[in-house]
Amino acid sequence: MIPAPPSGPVPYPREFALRLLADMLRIRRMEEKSAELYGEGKIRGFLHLYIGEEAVATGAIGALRPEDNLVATYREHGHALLRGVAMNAIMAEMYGKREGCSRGRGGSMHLFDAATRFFGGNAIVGGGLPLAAGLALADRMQRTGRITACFFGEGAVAEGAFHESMNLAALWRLPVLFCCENNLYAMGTAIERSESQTDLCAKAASYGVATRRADGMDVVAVHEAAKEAAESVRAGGGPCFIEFQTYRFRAHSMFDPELYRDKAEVEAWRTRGPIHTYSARLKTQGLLTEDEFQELDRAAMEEVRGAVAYAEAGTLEPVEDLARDLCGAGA
Amino acid sequence: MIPAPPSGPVPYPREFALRLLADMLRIRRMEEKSAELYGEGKIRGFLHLYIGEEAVATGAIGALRPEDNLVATYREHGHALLRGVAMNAIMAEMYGKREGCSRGRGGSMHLFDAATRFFGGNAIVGGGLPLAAGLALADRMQRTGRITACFFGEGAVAEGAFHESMNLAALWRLPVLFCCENNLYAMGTAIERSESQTDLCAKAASYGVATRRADGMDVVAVHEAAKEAAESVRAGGGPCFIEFQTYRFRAHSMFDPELYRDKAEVEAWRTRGPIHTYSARLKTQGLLTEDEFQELDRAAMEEVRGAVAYAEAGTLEPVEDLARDLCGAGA
Amino acid sequence: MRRITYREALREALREALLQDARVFLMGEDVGRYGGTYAVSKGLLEEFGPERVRDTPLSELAFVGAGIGAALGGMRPIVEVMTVNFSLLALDQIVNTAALLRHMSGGQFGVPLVIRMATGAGRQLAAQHSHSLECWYAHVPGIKVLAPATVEDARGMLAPALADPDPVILFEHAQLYNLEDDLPEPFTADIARAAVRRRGDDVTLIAYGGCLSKALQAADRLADEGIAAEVIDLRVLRPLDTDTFVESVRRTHRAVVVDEGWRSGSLAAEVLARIVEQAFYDLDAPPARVCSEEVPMPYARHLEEAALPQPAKIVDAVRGLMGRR
Amino acid sequence: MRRITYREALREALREALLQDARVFLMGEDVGRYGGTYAVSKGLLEEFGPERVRDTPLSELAFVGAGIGAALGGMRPIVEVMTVNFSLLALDQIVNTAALLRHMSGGQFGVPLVIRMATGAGRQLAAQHSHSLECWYAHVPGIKVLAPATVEDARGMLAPALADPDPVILFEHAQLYNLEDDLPEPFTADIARAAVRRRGDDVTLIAYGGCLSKALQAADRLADEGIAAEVIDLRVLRPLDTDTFVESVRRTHRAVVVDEGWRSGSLAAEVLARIVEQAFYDLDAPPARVCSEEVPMPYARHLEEAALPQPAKIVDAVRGLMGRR
Ligand SMILES: Cc1ncc(C[n+]2csc(CCOP(=O)(O)OP(=O)(O)O)c2C)c(N)n1
Ligand SMILES: Cc1ncc(C[n+]2csc(CCOP(=O)(O)OP(=O)(O)O)c2C)c(N)n1
Ligand SMILES: [Mg+2]
Ligand SMILES: [Mg+2]
Repeated sequence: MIPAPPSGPVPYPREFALRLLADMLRIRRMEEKSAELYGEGKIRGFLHLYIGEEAVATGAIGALRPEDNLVATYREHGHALLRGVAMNAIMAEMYGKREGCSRGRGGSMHLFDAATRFFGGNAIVGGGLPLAAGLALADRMQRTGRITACFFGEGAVAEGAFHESMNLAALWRLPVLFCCENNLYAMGTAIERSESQTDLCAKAASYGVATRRADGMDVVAVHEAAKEAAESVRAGGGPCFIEFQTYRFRAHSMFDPELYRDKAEVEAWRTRGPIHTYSARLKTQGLLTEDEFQELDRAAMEEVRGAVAYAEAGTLEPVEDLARDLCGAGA
Repeated sequence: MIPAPPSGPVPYPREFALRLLADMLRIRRMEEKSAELYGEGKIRGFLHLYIGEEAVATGAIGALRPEDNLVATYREHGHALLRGVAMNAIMAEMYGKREGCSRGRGGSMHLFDAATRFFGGNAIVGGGLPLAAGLALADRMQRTGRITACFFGEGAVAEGAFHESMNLAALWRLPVLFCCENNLYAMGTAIERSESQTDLCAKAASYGVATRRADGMDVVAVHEAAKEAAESVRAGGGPCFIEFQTYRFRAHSMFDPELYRDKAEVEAWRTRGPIHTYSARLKTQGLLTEDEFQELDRAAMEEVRGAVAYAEAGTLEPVEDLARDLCGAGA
Repeated sequence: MRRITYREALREALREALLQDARVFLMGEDVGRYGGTYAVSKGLLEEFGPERVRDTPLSELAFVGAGIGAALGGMRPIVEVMTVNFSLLALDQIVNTAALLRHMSGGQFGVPLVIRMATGAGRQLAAQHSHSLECWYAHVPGIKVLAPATVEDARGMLAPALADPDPVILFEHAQLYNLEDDLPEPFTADIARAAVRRRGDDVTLIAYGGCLSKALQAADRLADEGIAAEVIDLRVLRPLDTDTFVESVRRTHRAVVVDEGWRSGSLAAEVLARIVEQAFYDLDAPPARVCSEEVPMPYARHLEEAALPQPAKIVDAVRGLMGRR
Repeated sequence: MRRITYREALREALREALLQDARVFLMGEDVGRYGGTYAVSKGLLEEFGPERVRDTPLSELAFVGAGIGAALGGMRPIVEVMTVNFSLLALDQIVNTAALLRHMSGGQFGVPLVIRMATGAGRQLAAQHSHSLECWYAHVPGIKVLAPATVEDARGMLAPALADPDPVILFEHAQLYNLEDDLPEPFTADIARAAVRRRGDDVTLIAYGGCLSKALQAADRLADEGIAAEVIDLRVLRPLDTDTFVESVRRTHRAVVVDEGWRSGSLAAEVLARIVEQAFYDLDAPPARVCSEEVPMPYARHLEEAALPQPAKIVDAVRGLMGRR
């Protein structure tokens, strides 16, 4: 059964409370536009939308420090954006332009940014987990005080990479924050048909890892859980696993006919939408007026318009540079 | 802390009780001889001895039916023998002779026997688990009533193959009896340094699998646990995981200098030796006299002598047949 | 004679196999409810049920291994690994168990398993989703490797693959699923020989999978220049049908091998080596290779096109051999 | 000039790296307490402690991936995968992450990682423990592949490998660990060029890793027959130093490539292809290959010997090229 929509007071100062809303709107508008551009053939390849799940990246990344590491999946537009990658660079990347955050080499699934320690965009399910353990190992050995946040879907939990990485992280008490985005489906496979144990926290706990569960449609719940977890990881308490219960409003990718779930289920989940439920709460609390909401939304759309213009004006990597960056300098 | 040696009454009719002892002796004598032959260069490659762990294969395989499947590791001489593979064929295999159970192609790590549904002999740690799940799937789909016993060491639990196979078996309720031989070390790596959670039953339980733990040095405890587990698996209760707590008296392989554990620990465990503690119990119970013990031991050594003679007299596969059996008939 | 797509041909073959042999079942990620990532198995779950059209968790190593075990247990599994890119996670089971088992067990245990996977680039899916690693599989004794490049082979190769007593790997190039063509009746169901797709006496173009159409396009352009190219479709990548292409090269005295794999260590290298070993004295010029550039596949369309073999590159290679540049 | 074993040379190189650079650490199964499966890292745990000589669980995929992550995080990890046979479990991380990352990220993220693994057959370890899959790794853009075949290279290759900004894979042939030889001072530390191990003008023998000594033995026997064989040690399997062997073949007009890998799709095929592409008109005879027979490696000694390249087979191949049989 689908839980009631998120509700209750928002325990944050107005500025921060509105920033969370603004960030969710920025992701939403950016992706709605991306889908449109995909239809026009401006964006190609695979495009995995995060629409419906914005509260997870927004609340969780808000709990990180600038020096922390972030490892994401192929559904990472929102994570990149909130990590600080310019929307211009993200859009240019999806256009395959040289001004993109991966020089047009990666596209939607492979956004990267060294400046913000955004380690990408990994299109192999579960592929980011060992990487995260390694980044955390480097930080432990170098005593940097950094933590590594690793995002992955519930489908990745069945992969051997999850098992081996959880054990390594727990065994070596590595500073990793495992953020599992449980949107109930892996492509068309419902979690009941992929996990013998659908209580993912119970699963994670079997590695001796601290676990938490949060309503992934409630940016407040997400942020609180991530903040506490991040603190304990940073304090040296070893890795932490958080299950964010969320839902994907759109198809898995632009190729997905969505034969595996019925519209009613999707509609029911939409009533728990992270943006409208949150803005409603802010309004009842008197922290937000409709005009202010429209203002934030306009700003988001403005940013998207700018990003599209930037991407359109972007240039193509010359074909002669195809092999550029295959090897590092001095190799 | 090392538990007290196995003790207490043996709840079996004399004939069966003595057969368990005889079987442990057969494995022990066969392997002692193998080690000797390795020293003489008659057996080559890797040789992993089961000495000290005989109670596990003896008690567990005794709980299987002839039609069941067995999947083992590279430490499988005892499993093959008790499954019904002739000692002659095992010894000839280790000699690399054509009369060996794998025509001399496999050697110590790759004993196979179709007649007894002994699926081998796998030298990739964890490699047998997916295979076992598949055999069980075939039995489920064909309603054969068979179960598949899969043996592996505690070191394999860290492998992704363990995780993925446990989940598949549990999700599809496959008739697999997972027999984990926890001898505390994976080569030189103690379980504390390879598992964040050293309670292997807790780990297995996280897949929603029924679990049991048994003293692997006590053939009675092993047999009882295996019997009950096998029944529940056969009854359709889904897979079962048993942790057999045991200890390897010899080096990991003939190349192992054993730098990682001290003699004292080994000596302490020897006091829990499966053969002498069990025969002592049988004697106090009046089920066995010293003469009878000597008789069983002589018989075991006799069988070994015969096997060595058979292997010595064995023939070599002609080099022209190198590619024989690469492809099946009609391929 | 019916006009169907490569996708439909594959589906018909799967359906036929499921209908004809109760031991056959299809297993893989999203083959059921989702309808197959490339919609190949669409409708089969509804017709055959979840036991025989079995969705698996994301566990490539285990479900491929389970396919091996099921084959040992008397079934005839068809395992779909979605794409070759993810098959790297299952390689241990394929190489260390499936391929070795029969020989290693002295002939006692065979693995009658069919593994299907999509392969190749061309849809801007970038570096992790565009591999062509057929050559790796074709290197391993104990398995057969097939590359259906036509609607007819998509329809005809599955049955003999299932009848084979050993593991067979079927590579379906992702660019071919929408290919539409006439399906002859009866269609060939051969998994032993290469096929001559076009006759010619001036040069032999050797290709497979997604590159066959590129070789044929190149042959058309060459014809305009008065160069008659013979086009050979390898079809079977292991064991290679060497006779067919060597016989052709003996006649044309020139060869260009086209392969979407990275050049170094490509299957094209093996084909080239065999030509030289067996037809050296018949060659008028060194055989040439047209392969993918040795870079991870880039996302941007113009870069991806530049990285892949193209008809123009094949034409240039041929001109080079004919001393026309 | 000191006489040491290949194993000692590797250990000295590891020790030097650990002493000179605090970012360097060694990680793998049983590299610490056990002393290394082949005793290469024996004593290093005691000297550098468990943080820098780190035993891992049996989790090839994760600890190789962790090595990649640690390299991204500023360390200089040396990951030991014990043997190439088990590296199949880690291939996804090596190919889909380590090799692709720099290019795929537009040059932002490099992976300065060294992966060591034992390779090859010859000790009757049978099918699952005797692979030679160097050619698979040598096929992948974005990584370097080294095959030290001498004590000097065992000593000298690690430092430049660690200095390299990209992933480097070091293949140590299991038969070489006990090889003893003089270590020149200073020793070469090059990871770019092939090496001519013996001069000759009649035929070029090209080998690497465990096959180098077999090629040299063959050259000795050929000398008795009045055939002067040049022996080239590839040393670097990716990128191949083509110039060195092509230059030699241009002079000798004949080549035999020796490779422990299975023949079809072997690295030898690539070498042969390059010879033909670049020196076709200098060849007096088709280049030949001496590889492993295409079967899983059998346990029985006589069968294993029959399956592997041997000096006698190399001599025969050369005789064939010289028209002497
Ligand atoms: C190893 C691997 N197997 C299969 C795929 C194909 N695939 C891409 S996304 C996906 C579903 C993943 O689901 P989940 O982990 O829940 O993440 P979500 O897409 O729901 O965010 C699959 C099967 C892949 N990319 N990698
Ligand atoms: C995938 C893989 N990695 C590493 C090895 C090398 N190896 C062989 S046995 C072994 C230890 C296995 O320990 P465990 O599973 O506890 O079984 P035990 O030997 O103790 O019976 C290792 C690391 C291997 N054979 N396969
Ligand atoms: Mg999901
Ligand atoms: Mg053990």
